[in-house]
Amino acid sequence: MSTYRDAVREALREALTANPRVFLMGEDVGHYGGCYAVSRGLLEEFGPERIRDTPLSESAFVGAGIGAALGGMRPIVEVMTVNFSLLALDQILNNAATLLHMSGGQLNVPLVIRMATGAGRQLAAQHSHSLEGFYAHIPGLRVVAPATLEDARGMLGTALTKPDPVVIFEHVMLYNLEGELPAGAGAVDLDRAAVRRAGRDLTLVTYGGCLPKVLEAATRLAEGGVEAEVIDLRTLRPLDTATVLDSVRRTRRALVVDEGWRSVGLAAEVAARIQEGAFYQLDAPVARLTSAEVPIPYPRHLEQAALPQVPGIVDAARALLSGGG
Amino acid sequence: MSTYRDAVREALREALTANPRVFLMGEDVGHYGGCYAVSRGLLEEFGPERIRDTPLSESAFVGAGIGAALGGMRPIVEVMTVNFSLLALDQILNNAATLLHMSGGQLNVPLVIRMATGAGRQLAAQHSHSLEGFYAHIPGLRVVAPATLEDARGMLGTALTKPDPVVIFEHVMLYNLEGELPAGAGAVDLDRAAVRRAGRDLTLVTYGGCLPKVLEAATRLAEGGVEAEVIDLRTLRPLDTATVLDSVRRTRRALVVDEGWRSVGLAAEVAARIQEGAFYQLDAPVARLTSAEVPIPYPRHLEQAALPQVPGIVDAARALLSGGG
Amino acid sequence: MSEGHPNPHGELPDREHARHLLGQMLRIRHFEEKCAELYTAEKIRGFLHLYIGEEAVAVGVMQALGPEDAVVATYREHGHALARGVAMSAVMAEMYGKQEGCSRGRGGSMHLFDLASRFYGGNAIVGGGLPLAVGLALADKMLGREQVTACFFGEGAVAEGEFHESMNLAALWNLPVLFCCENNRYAMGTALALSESQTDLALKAASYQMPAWTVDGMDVLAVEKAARRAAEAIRAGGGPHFLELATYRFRAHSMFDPQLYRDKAEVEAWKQKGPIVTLQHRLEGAGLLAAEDLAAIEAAVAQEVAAAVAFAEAGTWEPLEELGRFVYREEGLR
Amino acid sequence: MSEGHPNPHGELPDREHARHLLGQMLRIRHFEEKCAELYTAEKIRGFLHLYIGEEAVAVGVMQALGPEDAVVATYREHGHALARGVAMSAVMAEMYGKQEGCSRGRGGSMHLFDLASRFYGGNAIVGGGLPLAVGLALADKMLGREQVTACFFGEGAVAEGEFHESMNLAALWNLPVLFCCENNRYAMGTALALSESQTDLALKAASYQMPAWTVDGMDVLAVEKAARRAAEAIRAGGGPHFLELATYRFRAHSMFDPQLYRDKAEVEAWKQKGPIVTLQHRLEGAGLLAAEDLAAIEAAVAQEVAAAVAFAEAGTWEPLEELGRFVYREEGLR
Ligand SMILES: Cc1ncc(C[n+]2csc(CCOP(=O)(O)OP(=O)(O)O)c2C)c(N)n1
Ligand SMILES: Cc1ncc(C[n+]2csc(CCOP(=O)(O)OP(=O)(O)O)c2C)c(N)n1
Ligand SMILES: [Mg+2]
Ligand SMILES: [Mg+2]
Repeated sequence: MSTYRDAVREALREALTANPRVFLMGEDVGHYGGCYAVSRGLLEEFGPERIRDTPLSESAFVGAGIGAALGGMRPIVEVMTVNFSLLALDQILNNAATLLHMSGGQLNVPLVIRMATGAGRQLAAQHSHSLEGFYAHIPGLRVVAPATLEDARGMLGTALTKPDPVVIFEHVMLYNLEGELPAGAGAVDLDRAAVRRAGRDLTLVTYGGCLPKVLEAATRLAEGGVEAEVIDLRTLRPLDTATVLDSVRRTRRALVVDEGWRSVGLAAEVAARIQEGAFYQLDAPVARLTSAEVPIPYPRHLEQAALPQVPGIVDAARALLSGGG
Repeated sequence: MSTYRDAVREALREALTANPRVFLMGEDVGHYGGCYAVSRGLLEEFGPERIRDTPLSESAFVGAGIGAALGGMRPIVEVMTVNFSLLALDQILNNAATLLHMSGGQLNVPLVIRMATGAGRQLAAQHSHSLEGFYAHIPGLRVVAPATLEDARGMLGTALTKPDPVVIFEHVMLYNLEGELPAGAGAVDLDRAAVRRAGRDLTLVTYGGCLPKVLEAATRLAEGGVEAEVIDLRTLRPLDTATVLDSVRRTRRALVVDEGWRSVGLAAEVAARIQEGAFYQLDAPVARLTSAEVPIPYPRHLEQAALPQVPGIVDAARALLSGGG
Repeated sequence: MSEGHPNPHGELPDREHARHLLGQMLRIRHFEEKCAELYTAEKIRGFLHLYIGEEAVAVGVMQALGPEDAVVATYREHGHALARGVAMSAVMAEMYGKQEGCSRGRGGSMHLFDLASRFYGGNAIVGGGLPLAVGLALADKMLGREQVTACFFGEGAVAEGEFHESMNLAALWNLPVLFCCENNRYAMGTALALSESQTDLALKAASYQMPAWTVDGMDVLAVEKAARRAAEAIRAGGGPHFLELATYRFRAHSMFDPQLYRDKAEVEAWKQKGPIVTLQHRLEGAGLLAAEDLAAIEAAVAQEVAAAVAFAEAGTWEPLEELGRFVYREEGLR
Repeated sequence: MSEGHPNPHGELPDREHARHLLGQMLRIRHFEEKCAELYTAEKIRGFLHLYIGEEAVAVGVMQALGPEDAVVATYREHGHALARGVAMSAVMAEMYGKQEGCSRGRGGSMHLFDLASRFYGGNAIVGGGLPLAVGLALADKMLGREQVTACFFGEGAVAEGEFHESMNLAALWNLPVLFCCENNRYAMGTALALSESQTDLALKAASYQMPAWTVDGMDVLAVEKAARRAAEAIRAGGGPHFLELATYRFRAHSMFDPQLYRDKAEVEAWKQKGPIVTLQHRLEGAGLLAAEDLAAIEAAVAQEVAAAVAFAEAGTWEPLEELGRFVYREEGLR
């Protein structure tokens, strides 16, 4: 048995071993062992040049990652959590995502940025954001959200083969996820959504930290005789619309489950695309289940109430099935 | 005749005159006269304490605006353009939008933030963003986009009556817009979208810098016998969904025109809401016309090609009418 | 520009004030020891950052402030809230997430707020509080109020851009901010020397043309004296001041920290210099603290902590229906 | 920590180098004068920030760099691009937005790029280039290359958090960055004294434990000498260096600026100290520049500018179908 955390660590180790130009930099990735213990042990193995603790300077060290990528290195920058990435967003949008274009194709930025995301640990309003949608809005970035051990293990390596910046979101509630990782588990692509469960009655579209909840909801639905197809988007930019549409055209109903806030969030985009691409096959409007539009509160009962949960997903799915024609 | 720029200046002057706690702060609002000449003359009139030039320190002076609001002042903070606001986004999201909630209702932040937004002046990739959607995603903020002289004149005053942070987006291409401003032009609300043109054949939903283009497109469509209803969202958060749905339920078709990038942008949210609320009245999927998903290029022909334009809007409207049942 | 800190070892405060200081530090210490227990018992959740070892800083600085002044702190702010006068019961209820908490339970450990005592949090973004403090001080200055805003932050925050921008703004505009940098030598696991090219933080601060000096943050009397001196200068229109308070965190960064980055011996050595034990011995040596005095203080603190726990336990959960509140100010309130 | 800048007035360069320096400055001057004209003619659009008056800075610093070194600049970077060796025709075509431009026309005036000469732009976010320079230098250091990254920025950028974070990171990691602060006294309309509490920028920089000194940025020889000294130290492993280059912008901030914030007399006084006229007179006085030498240089420059305009005029517009390119790197390229 290993964990999602182990899978990320193995991917890091493999990348560091395979390519001397790869290095990891970020706050407390070294001596502390990583805020979420992902990089624990790597400092001892690869030394402080390649497992590089940074000062609390999100803008500068993300920008330095961009510069180092321009300079021929293969940096992996860890922004401890997405909450702090706002401090580096200017560098990400105005440099990483834009240099290739502004330079007329001369300067690509082969940079990987990893960040933890999401709520569920009672860390309250400033430490519980799901801002994947912000990043998925930005042309020039690739954005992925591994939700399984295989993807956590395999996406990093693939990201490191891309000539462009890739942002990897690791949901904090997934780090302890357990599973068997096949010995030969290797690269996975960053292009396609995955059908995690086949079904005919409706399509549940989700990603990241919500995937386990959605799968659980699908199981419960199945107990009631409803067969939900579950799609894990995996890649948030570019979105694999084809896989989603393919499913919805069969099931004729779709519910998008997203931990981000509802308004102008990722779920809105998925809903917009589904109705654009499968309007005439839809039996009911595309539904969205997202977090409540509030800063995430500290107490467990309120935090849990603010986030998508299994019973809510089941209810929303049932409501979707009973509506429409 | 006056201009949109004059209207904003008049609104500032009125606010500064009416309430001694109001002050304006930002880069070059004083001695330079404002990057877009909006605040020209105000330094002489109100002095450097109240027309306060700041260093290039977006995070600190926006944060200081939040603190000053907590301390009993009524700050208007100008972030020169939305492009630079990323440097202050942490303060806006993690403090301005969140303090009331984290403090259990104790600390509201009566702050107004103004920023110029949008493309069209050949300022290239780092100076042409339309990031209204980012801000509209954030609970705790109110976000408005005045697109007429009346709204530019009236929204600021209303924003200053709100106990919560309000972000005002002024599109750079609107500053020279001319019109008659009635002498008594006063406060306008921040709650409702406006029907700028009545029509029965389809609904064009837009806001900000695209409004003049959409109105022009509606005129051209009318020449071809198509009566488009034009809705100016005005307030981007909270969205006035009712006005939009009311229109679409009558016209049965909707096209959303938005200068922001398409994926996970404001148009996605509007499309998602329309299909959620008026699915059974729709004769065709909600269509979106947005900027191309590229950093905005410098040369005029490419810049113009990247942005929504009148002919494109007309074509999209016609395509929408010819599709569906 | 270390101006040489005031040497407190010449003077001792009067009996009453001495006991007050000791009592305040003990309140924080015992409150937090109880919090650690309650964390294990899963009564407190999320991140819990203990201030144990650093009590002299908050207690010393607060002596220089009056009720009209303002305080901005970080996620390691229990000590500041208590020393500022936020009721221990309200703080404990907040740790529980109960609606009787000082932030109605919404904030938890990292977001203690109390408008009545002008305690402006409780900020969990490193460096995020500094601009707020600048703004609070700007309001005071513009409104002609002779008030001080004390802003606490760790030495880790000094690397952040917001530190730089805020220091400059405060100095440029001559604002009444007392910047209190709690240099406990580590930012999570990152030692100061791995985070700053210039490790003399007072020198660094002085480069903003701001009076700045280093104080022994384990000596509450030294902290109080330095803070009073700075606050007086600020009130007299002297503009912002910066104190580097040299201190040490005895506990882990948070409850998840295995402390791989420092030796036990280092921690032990600092514990010998602990602020409470030091003051206690000095007072005892000077005959200002009899055994029964200490016992009385300890008993009072124990009772206060117990009462706080009882209050928190008896507290209630905010109803789920209220989830949507406090996103926008409710009408009619201001 | 103003170490006293090298006094150049004792030495003059040899005839050839002297003319090279003068010629480079004249290239920039006449190129930009032409740009101003072309802006009025609406051949160039968007923002246009002229470097006129500041030519000695870019020209002087570039003398210290070899082809292996890297350059990062701002939106006021025509001079840097030209002095670095980016072809004037490619720069002019870029100003026009033609696909023969050095950024294929996509960037325009504010975004000149040229990978071949390691010219990394062309950044229009104030302070935004500094972290990039740090990263380029980090790559050099990790790869064991003895290269220097020169990073230009205005004094206005010093207030930004990114300045602070980048200075610290470079100093902390001992990276080969040459920070070149072009202090032209204004950030748009904001005078330095309205933007910095500490207006001695070299002193400020030194607070990062970085060697830093102020140079007369109107004297190209002084700039060259200081830059050589700094670059040598950097190549020898001395870590980052900071130069404050005292200069002045003769023209408006951009073409939209009515210059309400400064007197004409101030501008005129600075023009007397202009870098070109100063060098020219010194060389003439020393017999290093005959009238026909100057005429020859001027003629060559005029010809180069004319050729650049012709090149740009003859340039082509990128087809609309290509709008979507360069968002992601095309396959097979790297
Ligand atoms: C902007 C930001 N980056 C990273 C973090 C994660 N983090 C929380 S506390 C901390 C260390 C801060 O150290 P310091 O400022 O010295 O304060 P201390 O915890 O030592 O009191 C870090 C890195 C954060 N909260 N905010
Ligand atoms: C982050 C950011 N804020 C504001 C601006 C708008 N702006 C462009 S140039 C400028 C002044 C910069 O002054 P300085 O750094 O001294 O350089 P100079 O123009 O004098 O060469 C400003 C405020 C910007 N481009 N980026
Ligand atoms: Mg610390
Ligand atoms: Mg300048």
